[in-house]
Amino acid sequence: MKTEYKYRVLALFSALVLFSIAILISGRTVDAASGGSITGKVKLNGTAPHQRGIDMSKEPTCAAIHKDKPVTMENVVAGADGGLADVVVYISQGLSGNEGASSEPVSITQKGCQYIPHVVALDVGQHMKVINADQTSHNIHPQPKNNPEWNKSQPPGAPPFDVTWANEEIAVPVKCNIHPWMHGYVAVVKGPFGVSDESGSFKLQGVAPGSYTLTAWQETYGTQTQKVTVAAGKPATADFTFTAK
Amino acid sequence: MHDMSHATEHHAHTPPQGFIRNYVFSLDHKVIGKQYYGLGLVAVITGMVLSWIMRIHLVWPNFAIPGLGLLSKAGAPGGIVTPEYYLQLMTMHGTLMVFFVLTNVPFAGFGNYFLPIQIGAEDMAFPRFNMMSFWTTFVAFLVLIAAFFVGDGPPLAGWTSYAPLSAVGGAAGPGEATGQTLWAISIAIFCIGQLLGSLNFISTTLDLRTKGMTLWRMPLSTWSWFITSCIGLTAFAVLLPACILLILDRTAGTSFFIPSGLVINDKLQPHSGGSTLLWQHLFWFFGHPEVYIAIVPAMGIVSHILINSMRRPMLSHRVIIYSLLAIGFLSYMVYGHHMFVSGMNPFSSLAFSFPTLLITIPSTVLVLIWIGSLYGSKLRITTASLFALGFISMFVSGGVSGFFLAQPSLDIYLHATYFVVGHFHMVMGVAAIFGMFAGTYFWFPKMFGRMMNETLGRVHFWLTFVGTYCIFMPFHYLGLAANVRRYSAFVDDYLQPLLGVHKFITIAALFTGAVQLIFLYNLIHSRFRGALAPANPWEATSLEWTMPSPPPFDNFGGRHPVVYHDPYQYGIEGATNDYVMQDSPEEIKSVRDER
Amino acid sequence: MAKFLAVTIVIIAIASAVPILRHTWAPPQDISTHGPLIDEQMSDTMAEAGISFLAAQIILAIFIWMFAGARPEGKIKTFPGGAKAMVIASLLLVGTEVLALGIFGQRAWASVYFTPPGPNAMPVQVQAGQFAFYFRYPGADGKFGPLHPEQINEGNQNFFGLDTANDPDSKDDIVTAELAIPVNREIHLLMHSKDVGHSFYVPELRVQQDFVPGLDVSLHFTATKVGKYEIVCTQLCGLGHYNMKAYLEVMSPDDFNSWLKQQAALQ
Amino acid sequence: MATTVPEPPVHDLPSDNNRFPGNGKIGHGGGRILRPAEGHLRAVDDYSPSPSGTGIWVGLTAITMSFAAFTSAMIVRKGGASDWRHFTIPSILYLNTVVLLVSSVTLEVARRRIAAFMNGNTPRPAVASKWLYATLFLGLCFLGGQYAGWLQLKSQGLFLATSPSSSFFYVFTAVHGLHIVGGLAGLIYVIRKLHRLVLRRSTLDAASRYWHFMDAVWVYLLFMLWAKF
Repeated sequence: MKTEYKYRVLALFSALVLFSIAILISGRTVDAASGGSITGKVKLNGTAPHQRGIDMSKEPTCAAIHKDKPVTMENVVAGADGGLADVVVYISQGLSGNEGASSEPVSITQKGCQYIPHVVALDVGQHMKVINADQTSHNIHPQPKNNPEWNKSQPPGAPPFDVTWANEEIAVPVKCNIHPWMHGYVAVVKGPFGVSDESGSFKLQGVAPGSYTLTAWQETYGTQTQKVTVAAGKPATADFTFTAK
Repeated sequence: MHDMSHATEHHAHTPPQGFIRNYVFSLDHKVIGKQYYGLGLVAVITGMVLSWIMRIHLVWPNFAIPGLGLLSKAGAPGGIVTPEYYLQLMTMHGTLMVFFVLTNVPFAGFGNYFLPIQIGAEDMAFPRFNMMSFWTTFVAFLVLIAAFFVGDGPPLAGWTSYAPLSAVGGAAGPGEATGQTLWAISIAIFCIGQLLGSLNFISTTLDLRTKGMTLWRMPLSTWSWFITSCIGLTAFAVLLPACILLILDRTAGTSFFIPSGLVINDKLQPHSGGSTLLWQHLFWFFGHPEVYIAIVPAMGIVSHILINSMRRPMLSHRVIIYSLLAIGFLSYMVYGHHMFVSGMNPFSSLAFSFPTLLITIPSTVLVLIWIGSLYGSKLRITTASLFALGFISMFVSGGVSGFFLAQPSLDIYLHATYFVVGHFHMVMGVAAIFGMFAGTYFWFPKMFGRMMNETLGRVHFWLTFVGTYCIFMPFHYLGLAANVRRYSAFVDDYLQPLLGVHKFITIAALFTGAVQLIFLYNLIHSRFRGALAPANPWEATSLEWTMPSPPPFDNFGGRHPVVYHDPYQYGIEGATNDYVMQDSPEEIKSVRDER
Repeated sequence: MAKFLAVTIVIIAIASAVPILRHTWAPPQDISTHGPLIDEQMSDTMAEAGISFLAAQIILAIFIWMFAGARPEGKIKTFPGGAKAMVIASLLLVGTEVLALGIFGQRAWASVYFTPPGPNAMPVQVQAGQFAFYFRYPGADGKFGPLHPEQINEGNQNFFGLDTANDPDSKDDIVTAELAIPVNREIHLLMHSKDVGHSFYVPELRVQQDFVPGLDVSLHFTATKVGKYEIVCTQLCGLGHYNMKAYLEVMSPDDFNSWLKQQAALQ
Repeated sequence: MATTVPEPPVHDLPSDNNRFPGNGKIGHGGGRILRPAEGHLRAVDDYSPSPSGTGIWVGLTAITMSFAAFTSAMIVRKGGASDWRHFTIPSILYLNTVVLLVSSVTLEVARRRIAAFMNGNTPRPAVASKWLYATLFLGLCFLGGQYAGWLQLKSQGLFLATSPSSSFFYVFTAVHGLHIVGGLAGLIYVIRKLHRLVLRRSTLDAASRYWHFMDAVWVYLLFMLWAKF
């Protein structure tokens, strides 16, 4: 009897220790595990508007990279099956407000005188690495409304630098004055977010159970919202369709 | 204005007591002169270090400059200069050099110290204005330097600060926010200081000359300071309003220089109707005379020293003065040659081209008289005279390139290339600095009572003379090959073959800059350890050499010297010495000045 | 010491002149119709300035060599003619030189600025902005559509602020990032700046003209040689100034026409 | 460094003689007035005059240049753009102009009285200071009036940045006002010196020249703002 009691206490204690360690280590992953995710597809109804070609002759090193495949604008990037890329999907209402920023940095790379990716989404306070992979100087010039504006050069070969954003803003236009065609967005959101890929698919992870308003933002077509309810441990789905003007 | 009548009231004949009154807020023109010189020295060292950073960046763009990253994290991350920081350093280099070195040292520095002495006065006409003039300039300097430490760093628009780049504010990119505002404020303050200074110089020259000191009997250095102050009075009086309007455009939303319909970063600017050429006109109305503010005192100083070294007066004292006057007068009529391709009426370009070519005549007269006077002289070689001769050589080299730039048709090709950079660095930068060096080696014994080391001085001269030619001659070649100035990197295909020349220039610049340490050492060492200087070490004639070295507080000990002769009575036949001092009542046979 | 200085000055003077005489760093070959006048003016000026430069430096050196050092027995001599000779010499030498350069030089200037573009000149609009040039061809209708600065949007490649939806003249306008021109045809360049001051400089064309914000400036020239050249900005315009450039392609008329068609398709 | 002991100052005219009424030697004639420099091309033979006489002209030259720059900027700006909107000058400015002109008259009265006293023609300068106070008062009235003019303009919705004409209006009046403040400081200085009986003629002359000049500048500026050319 006595030994049995001893073992039970030990087992309980070990379980407690393990549990606290798990909490300490994984932080919000516990939340995510208990929460669910939202997946879906963004589609474009109709044909995408004509995307003008970009003439990079001013910057021969960049022009050489795109010699075989001419570059066009990326204001509306539609996939073959009508999927719409570069749409930021985020939760605009219903968050508890306790969501911490991910510690994983996102990055924006200047390559071939384009921003890769064209649209970057990240959390308030999340780190963003700015990388110059080109053989030329770029200046990164975001023009936010809710965050401080800055404008910084990055010579070729300079190390990446790190940026964070203090306030939510969807979305901050980013440009390079040296290469005026360069154009991208940084969407600063709070809580889980997803960006659609070429096929239009997106996924928001770590959404705690509850009902939310989901917003999809596209740089040309603006925003769409819909309500979605996430049950514990079960992925919710939400699809968006933008209509070409 | 209410201070004017203080002139004589404050002429106590005992020096003021206490460190602050003696050395900081001193009313003594000699202390103020040294203060200007010291400020110029700080500015020139800063400016030179900036030029090193720029030169290094141009040829080794990936070289991390130690410590620079600490000064500006954004501008030079890890010590690597960004394009905007290059332009910011360039702007600061230009502003520091033009305003705080070329204006301060030969004119305000030496002028303050020696103008009253050379005309036999106890002090300047308005000693309080004089003190205010220096301290305003000092505040202007602090405001400008503060730009290094504000938000997005120092101004970027160049020392000419062309609107609208300089006027639209932070929207135009880094370096156009607080830094540029500080620039405009600093220059406005600087103008006030220079106006007070010029007022003083003119009044002093006209009113405080001692008995017998007619205008024609003033030494050439005094003449040059006097003419410079006349130029400065009118030039800075125009730059000041321009800066006020620029500050208002930047801070109060007015549109003096900002036209309508400007779109910056896809945003339509809220300004309307301003004229960008208006800034250029106002600026260059000041800007070109400013060139002569830098060079005329150097011409005067060099003439003064050369005469002493040649042991004979110039071929003509008066022709030199007339030439200086002509240069001063014409300097206002030529400013448009900076704007040949600016979109100004092409007829105006021709109208400005003619006086520009005309101004070469008095300049040539000066050069010919300097060289012609060497003929048959008994040239004594000292460090001071070496620099004076070097000045002539530099002035000729920098001057002939003026022939090209004075012609609108050639300016189409050469405008804004390194040819221009070479031209003005030689004729206004290096030549004026050679004037300063000559003045320093010549007058140091008088100012500090100790001799400078001649050997070090000569080493300094040789290395500097050859070094500056190595830097600035190739600039002209670059310009001929259409190398555009104010580029932080040379990415254009046609510029690639020129990179070697740039490397050569950078190495020469680093070398020549390092050579200046010899001068600095000589200056500091001689100040404390140099041999004691006699009253008249160079056997010179003008009034500054009639007093002990250094001069007592009230210059002539309360006595008013009486002047009997023209300033340069050298080579007197039959005299025990070959010279007669200005205040010597000795009757002399010949006045060698041909007039 | 003095002799050493004299020798140094002579060496520097000659060394400075050598690259000029050898044309080590010379202007690139001219490709314009007005350029020869400028080049001629340049070489005339170079000759006169060069002679003045060498003469002054060498005479300076000779006098330093000759007269340095105390000559206790010697008397002070005066240059024959004295100051009067100097003044007359400079008036004559420089005056005539200056007048000659001034008067003859105006021909080159006049050919650029005082002659209006011919009636057949091809109009091309160029807009300078931080930090690129963009060019606009009027298209088939020969008319430029109006500009709407408030509609400028570089993200949409609407660099000029054209309203192609509402302005019929703008519909066929062709906007390009490089300047292609037919050879031996006069070009009438209509220049304006979008933001701050810029400049249009093509060394080979012997053309340089500032853009004046708020003003429309025009320029005309004829290129005579097929090839690819660089257009660079020479007026400090901000951080990207050094990289503000575009290419000028001078083409045969046929090549130009097909290039224009190709560009029209890309709009 | 051995400094020589300065010799006692030997002025041909003791500097006290330049002041008035000094030690009570009223009516001592010529020595009290500053002698003009004897032609600028000749040497000053006896002693150096107080340079305020020259200084004020030199200063006025610089001020002239500044205002010339301001007004030519206005002409260029006016001619170069289509956005020039002419506005009616606030009526109080005309009143201010009269006030300023009258102040010149009062100052001139004061100056002549003091000059007459210095020449020994009148026994006491006491009344003169009243005229100086009147000038000071009128000067302050002018500044107040200018401020009222600004308020008037403001109530019409014309601010510094509203239109180029209002920009120039505010700049001109502000810069001129600052110069008037300088003039007032000069007047106060003159009054103080007068009370301490150490006023020098040249100081008074300089102050009054400056004041009259500012009058003229104001009339010129007003004309430039008023004219529709």
